[in-house]
Amino acid sequence: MKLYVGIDLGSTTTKAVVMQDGNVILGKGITNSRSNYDTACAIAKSEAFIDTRFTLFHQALEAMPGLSLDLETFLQDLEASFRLQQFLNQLEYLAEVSIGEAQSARYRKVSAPLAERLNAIFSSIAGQAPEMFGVGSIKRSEFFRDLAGNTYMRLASELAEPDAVPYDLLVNIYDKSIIKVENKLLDLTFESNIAKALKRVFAANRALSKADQQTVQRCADEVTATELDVVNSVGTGYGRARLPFPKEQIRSEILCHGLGAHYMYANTATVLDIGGQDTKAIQVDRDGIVTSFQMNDRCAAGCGRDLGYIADELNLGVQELGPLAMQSNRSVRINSTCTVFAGAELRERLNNGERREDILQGLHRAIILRAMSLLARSGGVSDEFTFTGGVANNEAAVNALKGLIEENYGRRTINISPNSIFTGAVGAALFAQKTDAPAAVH
Amino acid sequence: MTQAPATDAVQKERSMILQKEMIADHYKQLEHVAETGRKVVYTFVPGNLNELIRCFDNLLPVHPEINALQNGMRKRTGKFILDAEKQGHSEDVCTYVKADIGMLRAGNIGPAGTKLPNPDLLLLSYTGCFTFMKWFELLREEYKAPVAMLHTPYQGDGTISDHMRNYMVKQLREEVIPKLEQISGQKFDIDKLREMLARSREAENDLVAVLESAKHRPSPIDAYFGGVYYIGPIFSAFRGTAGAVEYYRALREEVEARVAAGKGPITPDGELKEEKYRLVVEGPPNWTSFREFWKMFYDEGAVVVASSYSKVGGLYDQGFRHDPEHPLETLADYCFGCYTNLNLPSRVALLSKYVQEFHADAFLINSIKSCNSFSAGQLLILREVEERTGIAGGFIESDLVDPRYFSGANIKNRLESYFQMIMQKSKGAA
Amino acid sequence: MTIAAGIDVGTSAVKVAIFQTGPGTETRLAGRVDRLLRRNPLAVAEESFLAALGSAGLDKEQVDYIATTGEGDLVEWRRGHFYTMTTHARGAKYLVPEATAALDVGALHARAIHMDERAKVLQYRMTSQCASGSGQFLENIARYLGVTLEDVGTLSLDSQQSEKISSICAVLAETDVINFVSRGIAPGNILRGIHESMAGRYVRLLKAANAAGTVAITGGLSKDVGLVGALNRAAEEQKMTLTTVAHPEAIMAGAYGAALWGAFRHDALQEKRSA
Amino acid sequence: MVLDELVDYCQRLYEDLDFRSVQAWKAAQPGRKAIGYMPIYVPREIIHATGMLPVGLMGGDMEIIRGDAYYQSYICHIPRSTIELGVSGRLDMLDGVIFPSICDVIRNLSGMWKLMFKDKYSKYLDLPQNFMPNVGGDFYVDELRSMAGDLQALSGVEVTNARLLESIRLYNRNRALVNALYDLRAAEPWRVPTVELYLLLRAGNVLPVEEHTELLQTYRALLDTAQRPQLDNSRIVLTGAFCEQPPLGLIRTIERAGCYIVEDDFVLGSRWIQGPVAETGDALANLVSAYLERSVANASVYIADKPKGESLVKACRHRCGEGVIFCAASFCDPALLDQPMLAHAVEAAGIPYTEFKYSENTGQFQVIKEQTGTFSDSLKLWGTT
Ligand SMILES: Nc1ncnc2c1ncn2[C@@H]1O[C@H](COP(=O)(O)OP(=O)(O)O)[C@@H](O)[C@H]1O
Ligand SMILES: Nc1ncnc2c1ncn2[C@@H]1O[C@H](COP(=O)(O)OP(=O)(O)O)[C@@H](O)[C@H]1O
Ligand code: SF4
Ligand code: SF4
Ligand code: SF4
Repeated sequence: MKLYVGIDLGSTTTKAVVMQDGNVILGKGITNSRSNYDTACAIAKSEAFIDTRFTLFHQALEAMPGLSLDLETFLQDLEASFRLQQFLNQLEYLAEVSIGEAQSARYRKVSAPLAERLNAIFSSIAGQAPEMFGVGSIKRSEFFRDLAGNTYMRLASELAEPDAVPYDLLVNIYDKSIIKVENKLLDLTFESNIAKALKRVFAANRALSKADQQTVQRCADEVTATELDVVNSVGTGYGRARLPFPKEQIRSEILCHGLGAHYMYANTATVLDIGGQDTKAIQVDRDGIVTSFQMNDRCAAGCGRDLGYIADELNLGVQELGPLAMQSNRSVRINSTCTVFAGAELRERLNNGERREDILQGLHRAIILRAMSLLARSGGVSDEFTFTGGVANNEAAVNALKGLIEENYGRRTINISPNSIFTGAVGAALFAQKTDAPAAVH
Repeated sequence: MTQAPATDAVQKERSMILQKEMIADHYKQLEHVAETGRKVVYTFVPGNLNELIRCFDNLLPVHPEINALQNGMRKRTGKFILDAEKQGHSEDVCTYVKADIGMLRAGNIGPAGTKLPNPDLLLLSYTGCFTFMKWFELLREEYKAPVAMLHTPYQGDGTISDHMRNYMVKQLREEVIPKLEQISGQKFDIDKLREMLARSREAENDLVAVLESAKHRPSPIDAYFGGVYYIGPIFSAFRGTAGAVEYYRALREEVEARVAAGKGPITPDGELKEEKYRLVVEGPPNWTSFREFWKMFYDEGAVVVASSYSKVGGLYDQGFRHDPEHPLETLADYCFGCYTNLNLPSRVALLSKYVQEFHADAFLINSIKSCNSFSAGQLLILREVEERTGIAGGFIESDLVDPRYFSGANIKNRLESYFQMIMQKSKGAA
Repeated sequence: MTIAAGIDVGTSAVKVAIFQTGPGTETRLAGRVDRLLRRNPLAVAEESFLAALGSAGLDKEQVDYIATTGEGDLVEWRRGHFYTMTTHARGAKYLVPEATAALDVGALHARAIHMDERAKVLQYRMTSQCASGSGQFLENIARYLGVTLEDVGTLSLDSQQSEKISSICAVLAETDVINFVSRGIAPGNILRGIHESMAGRYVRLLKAANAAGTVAITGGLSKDVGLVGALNRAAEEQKMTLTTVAHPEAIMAGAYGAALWGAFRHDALQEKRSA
Repeated sequence: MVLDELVDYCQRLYEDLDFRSVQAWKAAQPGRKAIGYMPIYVPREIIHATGMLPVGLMGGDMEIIRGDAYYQSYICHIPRSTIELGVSGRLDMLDGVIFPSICDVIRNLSGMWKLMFKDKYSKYLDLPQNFMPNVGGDFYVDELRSMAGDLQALSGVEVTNARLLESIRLYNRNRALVNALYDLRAAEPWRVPTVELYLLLRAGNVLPVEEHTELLQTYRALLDTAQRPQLDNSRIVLTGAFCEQPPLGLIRTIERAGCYIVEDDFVLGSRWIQGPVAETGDALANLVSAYLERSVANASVYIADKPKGESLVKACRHRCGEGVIFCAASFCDPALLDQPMLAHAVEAAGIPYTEFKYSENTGQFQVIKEQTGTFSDSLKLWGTT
């Protein structure tokens, strides 16, 4: 199977998209960006291939006559089980590293109670994991770092004792270990983990007929064995210069976002991308070719990272901010122009008795206001308008944006794809198809 | 702008050598004013009255802006600016001023490495920019030198009216000339001024021919990065001198030869082989990383065919010539016509005209943090020019001489994206 | 004898001090620091104050003057409020009598204060609405690197090389740091680089405030030996003759200063009344 | 009316960025016209003489959505809010705008206005920097005459000498009242909080001069009924805020941080001419010679014969100021380039000073509060040297 890969190495997240001839997206993968770019890319790509194989698996099962199981439910369960498996693999490694860390000389005095606490924490996390990955459960994040971290911190604060094993110490161990875990390429592939995942689903679902089980297993083996042949890859994004690609295989993220948005919505004229550290306003023509753009510079205020800071400040996940803000109908004006100061302002306002929801709504509005000014600078908002990047997942931001666009530019069709965060990677994959460079990815 | 490219790899043309000598000689004269008893007049580039100064033969002009930019190219300004800020100058204001004040505090050693003489007169003709006025107020405090003020009214309506011109001529007669006479101890001789003006006109003709040559494909010159060298003599201490006439004649011949040979412009890395993009650029360049900045263009095959910066000291290509028949009026008209004294609609019209006449496929603004005179309104200029020419414009930001505001990686990122966009567009259209 | 309390409500911690002063004497009766960690600062201020009273064995009524500083102007039961630079100058002078300047480096702001021998503020400069080079930033990076605040200083001081941060933005600089880690650069070198970039800023602040001579470093980051080292190097590089002194109690400078000015003010008001 | 109501009324006018009072004034009589002008000095008398309403435009603290599209981050704020007002239709009731020569930004804005609002009258009014009557004076007469001609054509009302003299008389009266309030504030600052005085001045931007004069009189009378305690504050002269105006919160912050402002350069255009303009003879010539001879010292005009800062030191002495606060808009070249010279003069006179910048939409006053507070602390604890 001949495939094209687009990789978007963003400041916060790294995205990969696998595309088949004829512009069909087969798989998408995402992971948090981290200190090792190669690892981040490799993981995003591996995730995209997992997704690809799931797609193929889905197709294969669909083509099977005589299956009696409910395919959608089954696949959902399977995917959840697969994710759980991945999580457990990583958790196991994290536990190993942490406990190793705890044995280092500097913790000698507390090593015994420390190891005890760590063991307790990790077995507790492992115990909670199946529930975290249950179908329909709300996760704070998709990334291991946050998922494990959140639970870890909560347990740490419960188990810490100021005089024996202080909280700060436990936090420090986690901070140290997670870097190591993140920068190690664990084998989390479809090929290696699908068997365990299937086993768990089969075990949980006793109603499954033997025949179905066999068919499923056969398809899984087939998909596992399928050769995925990458013809060409193109990289883009904030960190693109550091991608292990030759120059011809690198495209500016502005062009990629433009093309990606055009692919998703063919009538797109204006694109707004709000990522972690940059915001871009892009105008494209009928072919998805960029005609003008503006982006922020040298200052990260008003970008997705603002939300990250605030989420940390409130001890919430970024996903939770939007829904909270939506509970407010009154937005507080946020004055800070600095990401870091916004945290301080939030604290101050909370102390002054303002409601968290109102402050959050004000903060979302502030971010969108900045974007509005970039949009204006790039040439305004034409029909149709497509909102991309991670912040497009945030309903409060979307809501503020819709209001301001309507007020200032009138009615516009506003497109937001659930895959908006992949727009840059989609554009890159399209470029990979357009150019005929050989597959020179290492 | 008055310094020739000094890369060994590039063969020195005659014009480059002439310019170099002219400048070296000027600094030498400045170095020796104590012995020769000559008097020094500080003045600015846009709207400078070089012929008027030079008709008093014991007066020598000094241009603080040129010192600042030359110091910028020599990477001395970063420290000067910090020093000035330490003295209470704001981070927000024009860095030319701060670079000048910083140099003064460091002993007034000029870019040539020799001490610059203090001014005997500050000739404040502040065409197209209010900061010039503040600048000499500041220098007046520093040097306690007298100031001759020439207020050039702005072309707010896009035209020059008689009452504007009369005002200028009166100021020349009643304020500027008397002060020049007083400082020099010589009587003003209008015939001498006429002679100077006639020579100016000759050089101006040749300069225009050089600038116009960029209409050829490939363009034999880069009208921005190369342009800043070409305008050096005529915008500064040499307009009206025989040296300038000779320089521009030589330059014109060289450029015409390049046209005949179908050659592209010379860059610090040798001759440009392939002209991929033809640009019109608005705004001054950055001086502290001038080479690095230029390289970002020629590496991509981008040639600037016309620029507004090469018109800050006079819009000769639009027909203005110094006129010996009306010496004072012509000086007034010259001042009115400098690029930043044009109102925004005229600037938009001029830039659009450049895009069309020079067959440009790209229009780029380098917005300078320091310079409100240029920068305030550029985003509208961008949009208007885009609309009128149908070309997608590009926008980058930097500063003249403050290295803190030149972010190479950032500008490169933007330029790359911009060129990719132009390329994609021309391919898409094909 | 006058008993005065100083309460410094900061962005990340509350500091309280109680002093007894008389002609020519200054005796400290109590002092404490409480980190805020998402608690209401006004509530913490009250708790800490009561705790300090307890450890000094005093009653609230025995305190002649309660002075606040920092964000403390919101404390309703105070008598007077002095602004941060006023109190840090006084506190610095108390801790380091030979100091001619103070450099307060807190969680969000840095302040360079040039003072005379009476601790009168002559000139000052402080950082603005941009958090580049703040304590908060350093804290974030330390967490990212998995280094505790206590270790930040020594790690940086012990490393031989420094990695220069190119971005002025505290947020974008995080990405720089990630880049460094990806290139395998040791945390010590990265911290040293950050310290140097912070120190460069602070030295410029000091310069702009015309400060020279002995500089008392106050505020939370005075504990950070890496920063102090970088400050000394930066001063040397810029040919400033500076001697930095980081007193172990420097984090208390604001509270000390508030208490001491409070006592001074109390006496002045008494005098006025009796006159 | 009681004092609070009057102040409230002014604050509503100040906050009303839709200029409803101007709209109402126009609606009251068909055919009425209004002319906007940018800050600092425009001879409003001429606009008034044509029966049109001069409306002072001073940006404002608002969400900027499209205004930023026209300006880079390193340009001051007032032109973007002015454009925001324009593109959002909030200046549609104006029949023209005058851009006096203040600085490069306003100068360029005049051209932007021509490009963006093509069918509205706009004028760049060049003020002479040469103060010789036969040179700069003649030029200025011509400038004013040409402006008066334009306004005449626009309004259909001829600017006769008599009309203009009458307008001069009204504005003289208005200026005198403003000056009297400034004097009172300097003498007893606790009686005239600067926030109030400022709001009152701002009301003069949008109200007809007759109405504004009445308002000033009422305010003055009400002051006598108000009981206001004197605080232990220091006396401050504030300078640099002549074009883009600080937000109200900033003025309040300064006062709350322990300062009485006893002199300032807010809304400077309304106090540009010091003393009355002659009320007889050739009206235009009177305006011109008032400009040449009695303009207030300001960064946007060239000062030929006096040392820089002399008038600031004088004002400080005259008002018994204990210190100077340099308070200018960020990126305001004229103010910021002047500052070192002024600071130098102030320092030489032994007057302490401090400085900070703002923009009209500054919303966080933390740092400013701290700086001002420290400054007033030190004035209070140690007094003037
Ligand atoms: N599910 C989500 N809900 C809300 N916000 C999200 C979500 N996912 C990502 N974000 C926001 O998007 C930002 C990252 O966007 P992204 O486009 O991945 O940036 P980059 O390309 O710079 O890495 C985060 O800072 C976060 O604020
Ligand atoms: N032990 C320590 N070592 C290094 N830095 C510290 C230490 N304790 C606190 N800090 C730093 O000091 C900051 C708090 O300083 P402080 O002066 O109390 O600030 P504020 O007055 O704004 O609360 C914290 O952000 C932290 O970075
Ligand atoms: S503002 Fe611009 S034109 Fe004026 S002096 Fe500075 S650089 Fe030159
Ligand atoms: S204001 Fe904040 S977000 Fe902006 S550059 Fe400064 S630290 Fe970064
Ligand atoms: S604030 Fe200053 S720079 Fe801005 S328009 Fe006004 S005078 Fe000009």
